[in-house]
Amino acid sequence: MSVVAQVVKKFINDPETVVPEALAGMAVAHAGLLRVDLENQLVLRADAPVQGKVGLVSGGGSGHEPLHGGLVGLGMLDAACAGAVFTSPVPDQMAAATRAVEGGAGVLHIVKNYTGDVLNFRMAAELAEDEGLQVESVVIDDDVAVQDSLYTAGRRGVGATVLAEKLAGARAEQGGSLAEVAGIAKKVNARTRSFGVALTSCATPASGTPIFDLGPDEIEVGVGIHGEPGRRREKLAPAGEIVGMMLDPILEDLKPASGSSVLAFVNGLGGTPLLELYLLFNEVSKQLGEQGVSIGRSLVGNYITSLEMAGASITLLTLDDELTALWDAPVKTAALRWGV
Amino acid sequence: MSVVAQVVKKFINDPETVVPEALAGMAVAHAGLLRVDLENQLVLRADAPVQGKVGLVSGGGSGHEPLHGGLVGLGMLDAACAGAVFTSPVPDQMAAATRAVEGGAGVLHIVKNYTGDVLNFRMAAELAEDEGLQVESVVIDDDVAVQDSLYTAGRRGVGATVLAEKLAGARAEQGGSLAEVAGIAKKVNARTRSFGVALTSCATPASGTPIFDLGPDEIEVGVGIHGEPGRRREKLAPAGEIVGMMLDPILEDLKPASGSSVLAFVNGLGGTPLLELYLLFNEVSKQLGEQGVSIGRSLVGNYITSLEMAGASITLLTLDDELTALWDAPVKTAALRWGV
Amino acid sequence: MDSMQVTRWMRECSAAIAEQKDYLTQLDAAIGDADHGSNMTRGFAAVETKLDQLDGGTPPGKVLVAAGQTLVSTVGGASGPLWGTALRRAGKALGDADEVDPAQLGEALDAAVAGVVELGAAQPGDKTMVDALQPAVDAYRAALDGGELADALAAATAAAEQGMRDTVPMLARKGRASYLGERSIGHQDPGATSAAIIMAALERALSDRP
Amino acid sequence: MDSMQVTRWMRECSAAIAEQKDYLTQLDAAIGDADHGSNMTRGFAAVETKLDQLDGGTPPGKVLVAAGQTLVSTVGGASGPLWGTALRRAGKALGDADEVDPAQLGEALDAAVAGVVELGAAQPGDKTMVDALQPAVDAYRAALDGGELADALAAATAAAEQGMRDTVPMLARKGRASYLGERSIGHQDPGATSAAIIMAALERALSDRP
Ligand SMILES: Nc1ncnc2c1ncn2[C@@H]1O[C@H](COP(=O)(O)OP(=O)(O)O)[C@@H](O)[C@H]1O
Ligand SMILES: Nc1ncnc2c1ncn2[C@@H]1O[C@H](COP(=O)(O)OP(=O)(O)O)[C@@H](O)[C@H]1O
Ligand SMILES: [Mg+2]
Ligand SMILES: [Mg+2]
Ligand SMILES: [Mg+2]
Ligand SMILES: [Mg+2]
Repeated sequence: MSVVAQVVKKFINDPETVVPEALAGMAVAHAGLLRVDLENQLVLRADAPVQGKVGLVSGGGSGHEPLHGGLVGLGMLDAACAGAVFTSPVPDQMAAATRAVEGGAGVLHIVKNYTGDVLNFRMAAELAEDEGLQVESVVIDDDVAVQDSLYTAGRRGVGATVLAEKLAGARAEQGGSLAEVAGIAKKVNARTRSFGVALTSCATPASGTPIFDLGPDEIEVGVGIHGEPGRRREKLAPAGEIVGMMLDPILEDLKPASGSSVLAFVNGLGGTPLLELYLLFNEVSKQLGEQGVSIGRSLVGNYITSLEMAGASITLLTLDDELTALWDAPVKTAALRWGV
Repeated sequence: MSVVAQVVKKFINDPETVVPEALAGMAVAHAGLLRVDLENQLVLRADAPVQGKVGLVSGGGSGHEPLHGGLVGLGMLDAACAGAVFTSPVPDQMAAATRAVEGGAGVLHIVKNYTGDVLNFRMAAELAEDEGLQVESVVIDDDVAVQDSLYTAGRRGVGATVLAEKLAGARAEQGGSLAEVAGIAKKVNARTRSFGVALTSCATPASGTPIFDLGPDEIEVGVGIHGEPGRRREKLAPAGEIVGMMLDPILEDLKPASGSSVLAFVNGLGGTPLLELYLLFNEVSKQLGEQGVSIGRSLVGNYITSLEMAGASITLLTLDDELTALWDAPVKTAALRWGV
Repeated sequence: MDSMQVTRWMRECSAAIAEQKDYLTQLDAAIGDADHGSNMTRGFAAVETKLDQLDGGTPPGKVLVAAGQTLVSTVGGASGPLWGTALRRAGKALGDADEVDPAQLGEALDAAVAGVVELGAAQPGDKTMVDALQPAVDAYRAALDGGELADALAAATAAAEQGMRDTVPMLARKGRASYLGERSIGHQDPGATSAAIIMAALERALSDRP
Repeated sequence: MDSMQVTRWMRECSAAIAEQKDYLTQLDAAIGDADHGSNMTRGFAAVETKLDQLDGGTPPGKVLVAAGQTLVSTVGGASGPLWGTALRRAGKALGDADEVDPAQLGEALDAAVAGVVELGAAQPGDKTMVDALQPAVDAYRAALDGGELADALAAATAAAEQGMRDTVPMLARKGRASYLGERSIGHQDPGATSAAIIMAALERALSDRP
């Protein structure tokens, strides 16, 4: 893959300080809802720690906004750790977040399945446990573009992360135990599959040039959220065909019973207009209908992004009454809010 | 301005059907909240017409999502008319919307100040009045990048549109009369100023190529929301300087008394990552602080966009107790939601 | 001008604008929002559909009113209401006469420009369609007194094209191009260009060779 | 190896990695996420700051533990925990001896690789740093029995560089590159490349000419 010479212009002052400056902006924009620990690069729920409630901690590299900081608040995360762009945070941050949200009922780490995130969160959990804190970890790996296997790094964690944070967060808000809250996160991961397609690459502030190079009629099929190339390259096709390329592997793996109801989540990777995301959602609903699968709940928008990458991912979660009720439960974060 | 040969890839089936397909997607994604009239390309509040409430109608070309359809719902718009991409809708659509939301208390048209929008809404108002409906129109023109004058088309309507729809919508929900609701929209427009900067152009589905051409180190200063070039071209600069270029003309025109409190709205034009928008917001809050202006309320995100254009606009509204209370009032739309 | 000729005018407009679609859009991309070509093409395609529904005998005035109404209902943007009003006003001026003489046509063209100015408030020199339409109508009337219809139509077309070219150095004061200020200078106005196309279509439609 | 030499090793690593920063990032852009160069540079810059705070007499083992801890706390990503663990394990293996003989250094290098494998579960051939580290450590020990330290270090560096080159045809099974499947073939692994840089730095640090 040749790295393109072309520059991607950005609103920044200094590549080294993008993340802390953005966190400082979040603190002002959402004062009252959030608190920001600039030293540890943490976004914290304003009233953390919530006594008697299981604390939810997630985090990862920056560049996926609103994930994770925009998902901190009542009914969702208690803390988000922000790493450098596309680089997992370090154990010290995660341990500090764990201490900050510990309310006496234990802390759940929601970890996207990337080697860096997994290893750093594992070390953080060891640090916290050495201090006598009770920590459970759930690893999210819903991306069917990656073959799962015991001998590889396994699937990536993508769209299911947003859903697990919402649903486990709702269970925690209801007073669920650490085991129960972790159980919901595992259940969501087990019932969710995702697939992503990119129309363009993206550029980190540090490098300033696109990570990969795509022709004017090419798309990357099976991409993650770090600007990495996908599984294969295809010719640009009508939206209906592209949605087919994404839904087929999801349905093959998820195997929802005909007549079952799903939460359908069309996620923008950052540079795709909402107009196109709704158009894609229309295709998803048509094609699911043909398969006898109905849409019980929906989410459309930019929630787990890859900087300015033009592209989208589709995520399907097979609903049951418990998950539907948890989805409808009140949530009050910068990016997801209802019922309060 | 030379038109670039480069293609912008999009998730579409057919340029001619992008808007109706996206509207169909919205209808599924937000069933219960919205109703869509595909024949007239209208997004309607599910429970429209609300008896005894002033109806709020807005609309314009598509490509600015979530404006206007994503701002339809309790406490905001009753109907949004969608035109072709970047082309004002026609009077027939606006008249149909007016009929559909008329609940006995009259209808307010919120019109962005573009010749096309103004002329089509004027003709629509005449049609509706011929049918005996009571219609008031408020024209929004907050863009200080354009010199205002009696002899020109005047300023463009940009960010203030979102604020006017929220605040006038809240007044209508409280039972305000047509005159009172229109009064709030006029008050918001009078107290709001905006300025936009683009890092890239954008491409309509019909043309597929960027509307203008920018060098790797150039930015367009003073752009609107239709991919049109700005007032002038500048070299790319650090975010702090760019925010200065935007805030200076706004403050010069708005002249907020030192010590006054504003609603600060940093809006993404579509292709700029949220990470950068928060970084810009941080600069806005720092620079306003230096001017003795405090931020009473905040909004950060993509609300009035220009397809996939990379860029941002800053909008300031000088608050008073009435407007602050209307901002905090419950709103339930696809894009803005709180308190319910 | 009779019903058949006015219908031919509208179809000539539709064909010529569809042919110039990309050119009109390119002009609009430079100082506007790159949609004038598709807007006008969409509108006149709808006008042709509308004409198919009218029966042959419909008087010229009624044909123009129907065409104008169709533009208003299908184009949107600035050009929809403006061109729609122009054709409607021209049609109203003709009433329901089955035959229109050159002088009446002149009054209809006058009414058309007056309608555009009334609605859009553009002055000559503002860099709009008015800068092609007004000179065209003036030239038509001037050539007509003493001259033939053919000469008047030729003068109108030539004046419209000259007016179109004259918009290049103008600084736009109306429409989207006005947002560019000084940067609008040096570009030809899209609407003035479609005005020239429409006047040329009129000349072709009324020329004896069908 | 004494305190001064181990410190020199770390500073040689920092300088060499900073110099190769863009190259490492470019390798990572092809099969990863374009951050390996900045990750490692950030980490070893912090290590240098840490070294400045340690007093001269700190035993080699303690220096490596401190360096490893610093990498864990400042790098993030996959390489932070992995390289951090490697240095910490090596340091722990050396205890607090002030002087380390070549055999002890070999055990420390063994412990480093073992730590990486234990944490990351990569097999030889998975296209990771292990494919440069394991052959380097094996070559060091083989060359040492009977041979001189200098020969062992030279053998280790050569083996690391060979192992680095050998990752090119491999299909990645661990780390981000594994997401590319077949498309990971034909690219050199960034982590194996920094491993070769770090082994070469060790040889330079322990060579008599300071
Ligand atoms: N106030 C006005 N009076 C007369 N003509 C105008 C006025 N405003 C705009 N126009 C004409 O409309 C043309 C643009 O039409 P079009 O691109 O279809 O609409 P929009 O500007 O809404 O995209 C301009 O080139 C200009 O000739
Ligand atoms: N499980 C693993 N075991 C050993 N080394 C690994 C493993 N996963 C990744 N690596 C190494 O880490 C390198 C990537 O490091 P880096 O780019 O800094 O982290 P990230 O992949 O999180 O962005 C790879 O080139 C590979 O050599
Ligand atoms: Mg990384
Ligand atoms: Mg337009
Ligand atoms: Mg236009
Ligand atoms: Mg990397």
